[in-house]
Amino acid sequence: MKLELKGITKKFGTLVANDHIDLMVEPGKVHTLLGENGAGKSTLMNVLYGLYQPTEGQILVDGKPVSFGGPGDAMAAGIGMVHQHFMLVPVFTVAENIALGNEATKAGGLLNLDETRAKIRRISDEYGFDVDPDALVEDLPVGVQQRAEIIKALVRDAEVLILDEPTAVLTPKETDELLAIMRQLKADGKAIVFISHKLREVKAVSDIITVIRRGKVVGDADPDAPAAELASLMVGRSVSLALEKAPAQPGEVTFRIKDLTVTAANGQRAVDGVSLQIARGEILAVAGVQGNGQTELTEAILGLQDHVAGSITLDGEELVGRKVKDIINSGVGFVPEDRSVEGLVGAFSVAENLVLNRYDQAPFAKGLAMNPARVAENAAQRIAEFDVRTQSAAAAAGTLSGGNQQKVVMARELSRPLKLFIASQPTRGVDVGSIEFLHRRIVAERDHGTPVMIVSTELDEVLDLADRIAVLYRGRLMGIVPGNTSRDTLGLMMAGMSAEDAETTQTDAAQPDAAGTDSAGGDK
Amino acid sequence: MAPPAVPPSAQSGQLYPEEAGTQPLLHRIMASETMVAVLAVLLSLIVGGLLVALTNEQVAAASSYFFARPGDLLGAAWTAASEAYAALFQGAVFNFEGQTFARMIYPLTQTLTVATPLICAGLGVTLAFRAGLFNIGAQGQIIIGAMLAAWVGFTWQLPVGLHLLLVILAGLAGGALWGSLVGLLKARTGAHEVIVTIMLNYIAIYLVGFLLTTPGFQRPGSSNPISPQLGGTALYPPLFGDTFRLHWGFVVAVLATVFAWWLLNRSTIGFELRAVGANPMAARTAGIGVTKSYVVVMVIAGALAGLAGVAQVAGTERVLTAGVAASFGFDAITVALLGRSTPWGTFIAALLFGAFRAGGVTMQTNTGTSIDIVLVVQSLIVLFIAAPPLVRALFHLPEPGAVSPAKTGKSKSPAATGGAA
Amino acid sequence: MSTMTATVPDQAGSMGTVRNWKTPIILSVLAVFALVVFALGAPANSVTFRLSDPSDAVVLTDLVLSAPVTGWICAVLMLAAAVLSILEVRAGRRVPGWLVAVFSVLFVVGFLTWVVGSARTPNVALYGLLAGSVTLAVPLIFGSLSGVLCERSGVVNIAIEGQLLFGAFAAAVAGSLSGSALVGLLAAAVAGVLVSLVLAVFSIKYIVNQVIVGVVLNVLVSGLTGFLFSTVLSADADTWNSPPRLPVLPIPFLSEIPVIGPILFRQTIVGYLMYVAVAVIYVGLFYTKWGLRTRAVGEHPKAADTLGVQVNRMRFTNVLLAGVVAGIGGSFFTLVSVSGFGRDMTAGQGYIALAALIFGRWNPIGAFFAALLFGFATNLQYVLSFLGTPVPNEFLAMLPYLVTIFAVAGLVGKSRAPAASGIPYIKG
Amino acid sequence: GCGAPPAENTPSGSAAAGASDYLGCIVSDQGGFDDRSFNQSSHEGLMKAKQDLGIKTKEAESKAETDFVPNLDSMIQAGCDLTLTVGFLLGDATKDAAKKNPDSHFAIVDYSDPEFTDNVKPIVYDTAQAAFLAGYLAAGTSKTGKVATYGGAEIPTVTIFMDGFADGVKYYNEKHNKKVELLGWDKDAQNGTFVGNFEDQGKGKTNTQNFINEGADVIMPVAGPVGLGTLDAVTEANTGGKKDVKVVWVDSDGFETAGKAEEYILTSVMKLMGQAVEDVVKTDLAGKFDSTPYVGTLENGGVALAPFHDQAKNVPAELKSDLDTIKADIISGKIKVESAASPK
Ligand SMILES: Nc1ncnc2c1ncn2[C@@H]1O[C@H](COP(=O)(O)OP(=O)(O)OP(=O)(O)O)[C@@H](O)[C@H]1O
Ligand SMILES: Nc1ncnc2c1ncn2[C@@H]1O[C@H](COP(=O)(O)OP(=O)(O)OP(=O)(O)O)[C@@H](O)[C@H]1O
Ligand SMILES: [Mg+2]
Ligand SMILES: [Mg+2]
Repeated sequence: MKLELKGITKKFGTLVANDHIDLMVEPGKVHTLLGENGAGKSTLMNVLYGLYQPTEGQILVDGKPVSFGGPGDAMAAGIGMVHQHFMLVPVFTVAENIALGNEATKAGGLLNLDETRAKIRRISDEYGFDVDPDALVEDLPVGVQQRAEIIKALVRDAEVLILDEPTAVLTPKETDELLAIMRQLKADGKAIVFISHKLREVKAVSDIITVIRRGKVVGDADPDAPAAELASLMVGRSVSLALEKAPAQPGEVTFRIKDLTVTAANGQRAVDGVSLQIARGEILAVAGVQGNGQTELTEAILGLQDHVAGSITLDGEELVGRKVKDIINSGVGFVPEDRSVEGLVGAFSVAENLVLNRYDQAPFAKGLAMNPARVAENAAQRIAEFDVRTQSAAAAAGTLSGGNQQKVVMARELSRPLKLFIASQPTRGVDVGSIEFLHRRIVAERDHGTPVMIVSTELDEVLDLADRIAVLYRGRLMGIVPGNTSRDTLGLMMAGMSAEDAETTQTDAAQPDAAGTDSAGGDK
Repeated sequence: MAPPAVPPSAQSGQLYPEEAGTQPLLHRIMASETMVAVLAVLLSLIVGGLLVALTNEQVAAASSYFFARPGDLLGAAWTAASEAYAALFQGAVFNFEGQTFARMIYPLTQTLTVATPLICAGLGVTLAFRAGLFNIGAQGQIIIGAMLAAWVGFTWQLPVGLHLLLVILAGLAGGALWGSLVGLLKARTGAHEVIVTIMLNYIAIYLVGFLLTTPGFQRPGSSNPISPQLGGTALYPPLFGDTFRLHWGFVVAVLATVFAWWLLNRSTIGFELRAVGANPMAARTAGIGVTKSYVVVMVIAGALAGLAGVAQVAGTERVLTAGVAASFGFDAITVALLGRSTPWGTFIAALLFGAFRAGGVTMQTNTGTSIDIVLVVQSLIVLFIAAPPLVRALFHLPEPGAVSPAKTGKSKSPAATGGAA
Repeated sequence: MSTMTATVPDQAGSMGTVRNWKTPIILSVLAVFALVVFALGAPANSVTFRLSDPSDAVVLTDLVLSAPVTGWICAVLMLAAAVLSILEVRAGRRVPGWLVAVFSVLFVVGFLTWVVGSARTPNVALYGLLAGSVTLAVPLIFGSLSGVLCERSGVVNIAIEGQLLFGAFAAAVAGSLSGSALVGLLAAAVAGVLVSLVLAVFSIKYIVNQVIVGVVLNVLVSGLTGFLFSTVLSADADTWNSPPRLPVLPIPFLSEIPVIGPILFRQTIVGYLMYVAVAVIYVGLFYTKWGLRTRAVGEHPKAADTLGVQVNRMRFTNVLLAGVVAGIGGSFFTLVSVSGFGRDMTAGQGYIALAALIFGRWNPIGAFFAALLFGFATNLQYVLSFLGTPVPNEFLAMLPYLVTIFAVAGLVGKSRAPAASGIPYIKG
Repeated sequence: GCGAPPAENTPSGSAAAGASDYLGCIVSDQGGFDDRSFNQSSHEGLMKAKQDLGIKTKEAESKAETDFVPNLDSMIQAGCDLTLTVGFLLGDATKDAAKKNPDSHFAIVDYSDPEFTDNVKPIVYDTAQAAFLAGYLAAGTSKTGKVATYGGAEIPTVTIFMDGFADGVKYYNEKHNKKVELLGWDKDAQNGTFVGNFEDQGKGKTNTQNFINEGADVIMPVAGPVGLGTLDAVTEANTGGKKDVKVVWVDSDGFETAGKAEEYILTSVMKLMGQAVEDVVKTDLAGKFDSTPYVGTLENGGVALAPFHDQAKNVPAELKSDLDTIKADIISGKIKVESAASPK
């Protein structure tokens, strides 16, 4: 099946997300879309998938113009999509999720899930997915969830498969598996539209690359072109992909975690006997696939977890058992992993968000009374310092773009004297230019003598920032390795191999499945 | 029942202030929120008027010969509706038939009197809303507040000033106690506040019913469930002399509004509870005690409702009965919603409802129009004001700015983000 | 760089603890209470539970229990259950549902025996107590089913009270005018749908906060029916407010089964419809295509949308359907319970239904039993008041409400609503 | 028919024929004028006075206690000659209004207060006397040996019925050496069954079913319209001849006013409020207003037992003559009917 987009324009109010985009997707090819955050990739795909109605333009299937009233029409036309944010109902089983919208029924309108189960098994066998149709989605690791998403498209006989940033949540090994699957699908004659920011993968799997910038197609790129060239095409200027930072000058160790065990809401040990320490002037990066205990680890430090055993000390003082407020006030800066859920109150103004954990302290408050003038003053300074793009300090934080929201959180946490700085996914959803800036701020904080803990699932970021790297797998520490450890070794550790084993076997591809992590503990 | 009932408009600021400036004045007026509010009231009055007309006997009579003399029908309908509303106005704002000036403005003071408990209880509901709690329990909180206040009022003999002060404190404490039960149960066990408040309303009614049959509360020499009258020292003094029922409780209600505004917008407690209401996860991460906030806000909300109870027993009714709360606790919910969960909005909404209530009584006695019509009009107003696009569509008004409806209603509203119940 | 989470929409909900000691604590407290009151404080006499009326076709012998013996047995078993629950939690497991259920039954038996035993006449018609409970629960069950339908599809329904009241009103008026109870029943369903329609249009089309619409609808219906009642219905009650009654349709033989016969098989059409509705909605929700879509739309509307499910249409139809259910429930007031409409005659039952729905964890069967529990507590209060207990009347009257609070706080706690309930779905 | 009376405030239309521009007014309590109870009876009395005497009237229904004072105020503003209020809840409001307006006359049904000024006439009833007769009758006609009563709320105007009823049953037991049992009210403990309001007919029905299940076959609901629920329950129980349950109605003659299930109404304990109200208006119109409380008794006919109507066949002649004797004895004071709630 051949798919053609002609002059697609999509406006949100006054914002032009897609501007006369032309695109041709052919069977047996992997067609990659490349572009920075907010370039309009997902929007284009949502138009193609019938979720959005294009403001202008036409979609042609095998040369015939079609119009999609909704995803139902697109699916009927043979288009399947795996969304950037998974579209799975967490309290449903895999089978229920896959049946949804495409239900087989028995007499009396009763669901016939057996048929769906059979289909799932058939496709699982064909592509080597290992998916239990009767597992609850919320209990599944993200890797498996993603396979369920792919099955969802395949069950509907998709000829064109859209994969919107499918690798963002996968281990390197899982990513490799996915790429293999893509190749197999391609061999079966399916057309694949692939979106990713990870140039390595893009280069590995693409047949065609189209670069989008600010809603417009700026041209095609050769998959064999060097990464730096692709990156500058994306951003429209040359970018330095590496962070320049001086070697660490570790001072005394002020932050210690000893035998930390955190039991999550579902009764599982999310963090299991972790011990580590960070010296002043040093960045420890915690690497691992999402949902391997990083969230619980950082939350336990801040006192957000209820069932914590072991000890966490900062400057010799025990943190376990203390209130969050105490811990914050004792000088712990904390950037949570999901800014819009945990980092910001969307309905609050930017100014209010900038004092979200200091609203009751001088100079912002005296007794019970807050001082709005000081809050506004602080906001003006922080906005200027961190280049937060907002209509005004009084604008609701929820109206800011993701990257700017992130800057607000970082600005809040980095603008007071800290004894420990913890940041999860510090640059998630932030554009390349701002990443540079935020990274420099983090390094500056280190150089100022603060112990820093960075949690990131992005290996690039980990490697850029870390002086030492701790890898978590299923809540356990796989080892702490130097900041210049190879990507492959880290990948193996993230899949559950100890540091020593990983070092020795890093070239061996045939490792046991590493997908079995638990995400339920991580969704806090 | 996930969402806290914070109307999106309560929290978000003006998203597109600059856009207004670029449009012609007339367009701006027609598209403004005030215009929508005015039209919503108008529309509700029209619907209510139609109802009055439709059920009027003269109208029914005239309709039997409609085709012969259609004018009669329309005339009768107009008369029925306009007389009802004239009486409503006369009873709520200004009595142009009054013999003395005092009589002329008497209705307005009545409106303020009725509004007093509505303001206080409405503020309680508003504060709870803002912390993400749907407080249906103002009724029970008023009752318990009134109960304690009345008890202090008729049992103790104390000097002027001190006595009233203690009455007020007792009312605050009673409401706070009843509210805190909700907060504690929610915080400790996660029990849904909607259920708990509904149940506590009933329990409060039976409790006061029981107490009114016991010697401590029952009027001596009477076996009716009614308390002794409160002593003079326990009462709010009249605000404008004995001619009017309006008492200092109204001033207290105004102060309560100022307090609620300050608390919500200028105090650390308000900051905390707004944060908890808008996004409990972020509040927790910022070191704000979410469960503590639930308790705190319910204590304050209950205390405010208790203040409404004080207004009843120490101001308007001067006696405790099982029906002392009338339906103020439930009206308070609508008032808070109409006031968009802001203190001054609640204040104004309470005045409006007070006017309807006060005028409704006059409307009923003067024109025989059932006071229930007031409920209809009130609820329609809230509905229409909550749905500006509907009003605009009905009156062919322009949309404000160039904002598409999809964006204005985008799920970044607190109702969507702060949805942990 | 770009977003990496698989954003699960229920994230905001889970703040729970690992070992939940709440249930064991509550069970232990109640068990000790039972020991002190039901066992140690048991009256010395025996208690008679009558299982059938002397005029019934099948007459069962009375159940005579010794109050102390029963009290002791119940208390000891409850203590055992409490200990078991402690062990379970200590082992890191949840307290199993059956244990709580068994415990509750024991508590009720112990309580009944104690309270009836302490009464002036320690003798009660158990069959009547149960049958009355069901009768009291009927409108609650319909109301909470209406809530289930709405909330499962993502629309909060506070307007149950309004639906019930308008249903009752319409049934009375239409029944009176037509002289047919069935027409009344039909009209009630239509009335329920009308209320639903306003709820749906305002909350789905105009995206007005669903709680606001619900609360206001209740006021609106109360005002409207009250207004019409005083202007039209009372003026000429014979024409407007004397509906015929729905006849009781006993099923031969089955209705003669003692105790459960009258409950299950001696009902009006509304009573039978109630059982049908519970079953159909349960099966529908969990075993049909419609149910799968409904639940998906209530949990993760966007996901459903990407699979071609028309989210808002689904919600719209569900809300309307809920109107049918609640409307029929409303007809119970005027066509079955009593003959004629009275101002605000639903008297807050819609809110109790809301509570039952939450207590029943958004599950039709759960809601059914929650409503029954409420009906039972209410009827027990009536029965106790004339058996002559020393407890003041007002405290007995609090019983159903106290039971509900205890149940919600102790045994249910933080229940999880459908994740998208209350959140409007706006397409991009 | 009293919900929406023709508007009386358009004096331009030719006023009804009548010598007087005397204005008689009435304020209800929350029950409203369609409560099938004392508001309604009082209202009917005033309407009767309007018809018979040609006076003008004005009325105000209260929806909540907060409406009492405004309603009374609007009556005073309207220049009412006599304002009638209904129920104890209006007691304080009436007392204050009377104090402030010494030139207007007031009357209040079912409440009396020593602090009333002498422009207030209380209209009260010693209902226990008539209820005594009903209790005796109920005990005498019960086949199961169990009779029952329940109330709307635990207030004196309700419990006085129940007290009298209880005494009547007791008197029957003493006289005939029987053990007829009364469910729902324990006079000594002053404790019994109440539905908690005067609106919820469903509760009345369920309660009645419970009584029937316990074997009661004569039931007296003292709960205004809630009693209609009792009629429904009794109709259901009696249908098919399974049971033979009867009802004792209260306030008015239920056979005439209840509008259904008349055949099961054994009798009614009547408070003839309409008559009393009309009489008060009449005396006031004649300029002979006095503030001595009117106390309805068996003697002055203010309270009475209604005729048996359809049930007459079920009341043995002996019982009828007993009732006559007892009535005479109560009037003569030979039998003392005492209730804590009796007007003093
Ligand atoms: N529903 C919407 N309403 C308004 N604006 C939107 C909406 N969806 C997307 N946009 C805006 O359109 C632009 C393109 O967004 P889109 O999600 O397509 O970007 P993207 O290229 O997929 O970025 P990323 O790499 O971050 O996924 C952004 O500026 C975004 O804010
Ligand atoms: N609900 C909204 N109301 C007003 N403006 C909005 C809303 N949502 C998004 N915007 C605007 O749309 C633009 C893009 O937002 P979005 O979050 O998609 O940014 P983005 O392109 O992903 O940015 P970044 O690259 O920084 O992550 C921003 O300018 C933002 O202010
Ligand atoms: Mg983005
Ligand atoms: Mg995207």
